[in-house]
Amino acid sequence: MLLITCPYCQETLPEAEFVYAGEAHIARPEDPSQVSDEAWRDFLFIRTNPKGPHFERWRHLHGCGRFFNAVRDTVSDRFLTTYKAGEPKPDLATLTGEAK
Amino acid sequence: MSAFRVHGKGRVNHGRKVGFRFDGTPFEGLEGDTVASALLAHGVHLMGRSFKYHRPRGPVTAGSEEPNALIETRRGIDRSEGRVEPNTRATMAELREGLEAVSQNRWPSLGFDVGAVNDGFHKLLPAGFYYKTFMWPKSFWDKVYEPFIRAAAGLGRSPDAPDPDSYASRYLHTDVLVVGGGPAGLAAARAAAEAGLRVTLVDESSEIGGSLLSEPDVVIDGTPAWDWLAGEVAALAALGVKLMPRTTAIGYYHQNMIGLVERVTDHLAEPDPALPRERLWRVRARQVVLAQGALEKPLIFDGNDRPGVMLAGSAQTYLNRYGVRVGQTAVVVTSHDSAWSAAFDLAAVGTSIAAIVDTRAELREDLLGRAHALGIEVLRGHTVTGTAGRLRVSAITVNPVQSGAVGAGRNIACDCVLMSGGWTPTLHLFSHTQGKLEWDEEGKTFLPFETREDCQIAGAGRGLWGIEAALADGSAMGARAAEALGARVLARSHAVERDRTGSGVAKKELPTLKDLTSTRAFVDFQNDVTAKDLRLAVREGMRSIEHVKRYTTNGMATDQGKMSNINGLIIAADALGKPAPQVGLTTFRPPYTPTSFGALCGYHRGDHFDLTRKTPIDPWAEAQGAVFEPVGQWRRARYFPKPGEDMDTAVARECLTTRSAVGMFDASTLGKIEIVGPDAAAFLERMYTNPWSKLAPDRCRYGLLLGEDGFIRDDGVIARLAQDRFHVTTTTGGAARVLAMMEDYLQTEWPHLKVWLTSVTEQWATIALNGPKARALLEPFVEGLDLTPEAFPHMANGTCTVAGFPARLWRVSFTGELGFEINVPARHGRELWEILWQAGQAHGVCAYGTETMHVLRAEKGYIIVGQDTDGTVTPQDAGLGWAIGKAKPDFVGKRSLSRPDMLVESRKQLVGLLTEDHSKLEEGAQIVLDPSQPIPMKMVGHVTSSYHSQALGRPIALALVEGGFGRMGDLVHVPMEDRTLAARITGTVFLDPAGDRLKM
Amino acid sequence: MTKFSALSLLANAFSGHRNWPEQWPDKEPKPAYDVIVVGAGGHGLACAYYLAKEHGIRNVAVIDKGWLGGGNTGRNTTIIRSNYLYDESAKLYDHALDLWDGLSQELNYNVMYSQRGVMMLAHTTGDVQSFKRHIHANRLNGVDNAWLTPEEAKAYCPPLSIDPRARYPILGAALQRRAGTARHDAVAWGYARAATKLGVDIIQNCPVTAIRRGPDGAVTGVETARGFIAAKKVAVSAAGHTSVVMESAGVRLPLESFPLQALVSEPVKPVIPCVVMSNTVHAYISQSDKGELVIGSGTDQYTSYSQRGGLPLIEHTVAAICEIFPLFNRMRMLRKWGGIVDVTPDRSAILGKTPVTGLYVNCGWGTGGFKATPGAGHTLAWTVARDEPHAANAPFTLERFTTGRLIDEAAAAAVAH
Amino acid sequence: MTVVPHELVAGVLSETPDLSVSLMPLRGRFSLRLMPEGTDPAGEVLGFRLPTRIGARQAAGSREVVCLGPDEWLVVCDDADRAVIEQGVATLAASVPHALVDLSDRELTVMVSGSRATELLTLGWPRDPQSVAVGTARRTVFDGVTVVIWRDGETQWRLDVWRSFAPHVLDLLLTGCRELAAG
Repeated sequence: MLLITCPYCQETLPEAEFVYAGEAHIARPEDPSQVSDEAWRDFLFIRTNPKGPHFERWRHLHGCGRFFNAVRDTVSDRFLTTYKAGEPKPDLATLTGEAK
Repeated sequence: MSAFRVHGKGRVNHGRKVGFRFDGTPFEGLEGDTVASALLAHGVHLMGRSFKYHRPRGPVTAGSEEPNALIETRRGIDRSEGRVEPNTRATMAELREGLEAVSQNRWPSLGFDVGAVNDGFHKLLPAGFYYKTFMWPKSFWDKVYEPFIRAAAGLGRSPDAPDPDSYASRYLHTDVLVVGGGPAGLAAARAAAEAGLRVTLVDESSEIGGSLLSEPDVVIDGTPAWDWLAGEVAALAALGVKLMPRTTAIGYYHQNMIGLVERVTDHLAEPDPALPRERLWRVRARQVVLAQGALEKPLIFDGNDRPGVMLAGSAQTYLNRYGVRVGQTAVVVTSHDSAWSAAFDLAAVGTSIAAIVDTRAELREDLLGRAHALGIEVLRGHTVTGTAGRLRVSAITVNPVQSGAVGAGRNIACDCVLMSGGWTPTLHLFSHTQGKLEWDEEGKTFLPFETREDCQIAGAGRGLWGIEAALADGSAMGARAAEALGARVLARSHAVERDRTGSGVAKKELPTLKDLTSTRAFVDFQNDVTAKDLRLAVREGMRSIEHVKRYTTNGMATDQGKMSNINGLIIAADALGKPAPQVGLTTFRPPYTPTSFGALCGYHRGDHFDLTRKTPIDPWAEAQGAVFEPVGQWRRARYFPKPGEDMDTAVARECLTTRSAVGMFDASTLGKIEIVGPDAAAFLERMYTNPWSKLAPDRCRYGLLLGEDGFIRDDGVIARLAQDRFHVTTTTGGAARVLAMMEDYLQTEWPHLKVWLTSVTEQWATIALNGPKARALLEPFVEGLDLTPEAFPHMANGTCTVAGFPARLWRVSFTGELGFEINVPARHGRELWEILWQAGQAHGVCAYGTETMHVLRAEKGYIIVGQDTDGTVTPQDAGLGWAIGKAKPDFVGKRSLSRPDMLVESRKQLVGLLTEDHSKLEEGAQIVLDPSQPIPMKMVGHVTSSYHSQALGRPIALALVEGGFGRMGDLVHVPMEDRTLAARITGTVFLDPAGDRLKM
Repeated sequence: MTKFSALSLLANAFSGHRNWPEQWPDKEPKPAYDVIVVGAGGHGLACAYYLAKEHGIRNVAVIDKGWLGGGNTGRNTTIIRSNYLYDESAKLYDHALDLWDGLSQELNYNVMYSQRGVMMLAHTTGDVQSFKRHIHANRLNGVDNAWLTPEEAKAYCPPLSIDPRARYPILGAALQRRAGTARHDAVAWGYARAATKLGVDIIQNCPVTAIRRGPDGAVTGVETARGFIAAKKVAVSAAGHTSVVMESAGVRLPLESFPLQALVSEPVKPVIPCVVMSNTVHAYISQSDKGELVIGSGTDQYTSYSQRGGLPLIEHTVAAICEIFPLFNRMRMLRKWGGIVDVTPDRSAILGKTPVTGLYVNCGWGTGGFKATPGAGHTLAWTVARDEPHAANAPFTLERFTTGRLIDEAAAAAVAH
Repeated sequence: MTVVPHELVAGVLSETPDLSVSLMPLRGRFSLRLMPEGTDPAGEVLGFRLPTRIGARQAAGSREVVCLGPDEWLVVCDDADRAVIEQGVATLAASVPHALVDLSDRELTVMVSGSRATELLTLGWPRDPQSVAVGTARRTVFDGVTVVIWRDGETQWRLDVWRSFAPHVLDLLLTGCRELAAG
């Protein structure tokens, strides 16, 4: 069971209070009717699935209820950081630097 | 009678006798004994049979790593009482009055076991033999060979009665968790506790103390070991340390979460029934100190598995902790100094030590001196080439080795052999953390190197030998853990006298005169894996220890390689001519020792296995004798049988009553979401396919929700209560999914919308009244709302009081009849139901359940999401194109509806089906166009719903059929096992297509 | 190479088993091959075997970052069945089932394919509707699958509890008698031995770091820890690691990798004669020939390559098993382990060509890849050899995620309503 | 396992010297949702400053409020007070976008108190009880069920549980009472 820091509650809490919500920073097209079938497929289905730092979403379901973003190393399952929805993508280099 | 008990010795209570039985024979042991120590006290070594060759076996250890002495333990004589554990380690099973112990994997008896014939054929059954044969004739595998193999396999027998005991679980948060209650663990706990931290100390044994329990002669800070131990344990308790004996750390999970299993009642003769048998602890520790000590390794020589052959350290434990001599005449065989002290201890209580056989040529002077003083013959630079004895070792053959050459052998009579191949750190939990190991070439063992977890390793667990070193290191690691948590503390050291430090060498199988392929030198005792099996695997091309392990099953027995992994690795590396690290170590996987299913289930058994949600009206339905069905986590009344009615007759009556008079239905399980805020309508526009902005505040509308993939996810009636307030209903099973999906879009895609979502599913109890007399029944109770058709037409909603209860009243129908849904605060649900029920008697009211609801809605062609749709159905497929707001630029799933495959003619579309011969179709039955085609047939769809319609006096069905809309009136065929049914494709509305009944 | 048989076993017994040859040689890579298969699991090795045997392409290398069979092949619960709903799935898995039948004889390696039957339990009316739909579809597709009453289910698997008062009572079951299990390691080893006998090279502990493409965009070979190896055709069959390998060729996939756990109990005498699955309570169990209860758990909620997995999932899985088999409450878990499964949006595999010339992919098997091993290898070999899909894998394209023509078995299983 | 009363009636369900579990009478309960800028005007209407730290509580007379999320508050009051609050918040109207939803019937409240109360909660609560200070509350999970746990004193706890989940939660709590009593 992972330990996850909720950026809204400012507390580090057991995974049992959270649900995973897939890869982060995949924005829904402003006007879907204007995008090609391929672009729509990418939005719906194509995922990075990296071995290493992964930008992903979690929701503090049994808590403040907010969706938020996280960077987690999928090899160690360690969180490098978590941040509020809407905040910019943190820079990986500095993060992994910090992680060392 | 217990000839091998040494009076006054050990930590057992010589004043308290405990009766138990082994294979039906009564025995007496002492309080504090294990089954193994109690049997050994009676001179009984033979306790089990090995897996493959059924060789007679006795305990080789005194701990949880025991591979041989596995027994079935029972509470009560009879298996049918349900308290039966197969494969219990006799070396860990604490004695309790009346314990029944039964040997396993033998027939007819432990002494004479027919299965032992395998041993005679061992040359035919090398590692992996089954991959090479049993292939001809083909049909024999299922019928002959496999049944034979399966019958031979397995050790104990599964319990055959339900388990009457209960199990428990807890969460525990602690600053420092110390695993292992030996000297290192005690010192670590002391240091951390003195730093003022929350400390928990666990040990798998019945007593805290670890190796100290077997070392009474050691003196610590001038105090005898056991007195010091008692004082230390008291001090820890006083410092508030949580001391947990009988507790095994089974696994080390992410971020310092450790699983513990506490054995609560197995050692008690008559436990309090309110106590759980075992308790699972899910511990989250800020720092972990692993002080699990080290495991002694067997030496690998021909016949090293005979009962009476055991680890020297274990013999020492049986003597010093349990007061039991493991034999009359012992030969000690070792490559490590530690075994010498076992010899000296046993000699001191009158066991004659026939010889100390050391593989090493160079030996410590002090040891030689002590042996000489005790008159013990020492054979240095010797090997062992065989043992004799059938059910117990009776002699051992030792030979000198000069410059690699094995000299002539000599037999020494004995009734026990104490062996030691040195020690290897217990790395299991460390390796669960995926920590890196480093190979210590000199010690021929792996040592912990580094881990990502916040974890320290102390004492023998990192290769430090001796109690003084363990105490000092434990204290230092406890202090390090404390410092990591920002606490200050000084590590202390202790002066230890008569400490038994020592060193040794690690060996592959011992040299012998026989050629290696004919010796039976066991590496994995339980699985009967010998050194030659390992070499065969390498010869056959197995290059990694992972392959060797899987091919030979070395290390896969119930001790999970505690006895065999390192020896196996050393031999495989030798066979490959590679350094051990390049051959690799099979990773240790949780749990550390086998863990009962019950402990893992904890409270989640029987009724508590999963939630059962019930509505406020459920107790009434139960009192009425309703038959229920689970829907998601809810239980719903399925039908209300009157005496003598089965489902069909009850449902027929409920349908008829509802269509002709009025029916009451508990719709409280429907998901309800209150959507409030200035942008409420705008939000619904984006989520649902339908338009919402223009919906009047006193109206309802059917809402259809798609996934972004364009397929139907959910539906339900949505009432607009005010300009900025909607009351949304969802399917019973979909409530949580739908709310989560809405929150996702609101929070992450459209955060600028000023609207909030709240689940009110359980705020409201919902009673649906359906039928021509619904208004007549309801009207007298309603205040504040005019129910006349003009004032309150179909799809109207309003607030009022019903029988004095505040209510949200809707005029909606899922039956095609005049219908009302009354939402009242949950606390009033049952009272209102009973009021209406009473009043309804005059109108011939009935209560109906989900089954009747399904029939009535099917007669109207109303779909049920999840039954008539299956996650691959678009609105158009379901004939719900009308529910799509044509003018809307976008809504969830809209874009996917224009993907190529969504537009093809041949999509499956929802239609009605009427069988030609009026027989009822089976739900799920497949539809074909040409019934005479051969198998595999081309299927064009399937029946999604099928019922007998009381209203139409015939069966009706809904089906998804390829291009169904274009096949109206066509005949299709439904091939069943016995016959093929013909059915005609129709529209989906079977009753009152004009909807007049709704408008009454 | 010695033919395996009772006779050869006997003969070698006399020579103390001193003369058994290597079952497969551990090769150093040649500079170039006709085909490179990335991933020496059951699927990859089977592909190489069928390339050599049925398409005469013997200049083939199977390259793995670790030891052969060390991935999901050696970490799964060995369930084999083909009673899938959609024609596409049923055809592919039944194609595999036909190959399983007689595989031991074909490979001269006893893979212990045991047709003990797979029984799937129905606990809700939704389950019943869904299972009936499967059974009817299977019957018309010529796939065996039969409906059992609770009593019949218990008769087939005696330790099962059919107590109607249970939280999830058993309302019936679907039984595929032809289905069963096989010895997972033996499948990898058998294919390896048979493939190398036909000239295939198996190169272990040689991570593929990138797939190389020429100016024309077509595949030219792979970069590995031991340098570049040329090949005009590369087939990637790397399960959980597929995304990472394919990324290097510029191909992004609809895949996510999740940790899957499984566990075994201590060995006991035969008690469960078949495979029992319950999707509703998430319990999957059979008994190995060694006597261990082999139990499949679920995947953790988050993507991961850690192969670690948490305790809560194990707790739930074991609780689910004991809900169906209360007798096992006092049995003990012996060991649990984790694998990495790659999952597609419709939970069906991707097996065929890619937008890149000469690059083929076999992935997305989720938790069910073992049962497909011979079929996946066979159709992948066909596709690579002829540069066109076999009838059985034709629908399992990458394009379906653009057109929307998904093969969504899970969605088709009825959901609560 | 324990049989939980089918009809959930307020009252003591288990009591020993060091542990008692009881079902509380229903109280008024609202979910209040607001943009940050709305907190002050809303606070005025309700009679206390709305706390903005998640988990923080405020009380005025019989009214209590806890901040459950960045834009979410739970207001508890006497039954009689419900109408007053609804009317009050209604006056905020358009100037302050907000949502007030009556949940008085959605949840039941279980009181757990006594020297072993905290220990009892560890049967199903993954969180460290120490992380919830006296006088605060959290929405969290207990035995898989969403609950709001209020810490009223060192050994005084309240659990708000959705109506249909209450029997499951009570079942575990009462089983735990028997287990703890046995030692």
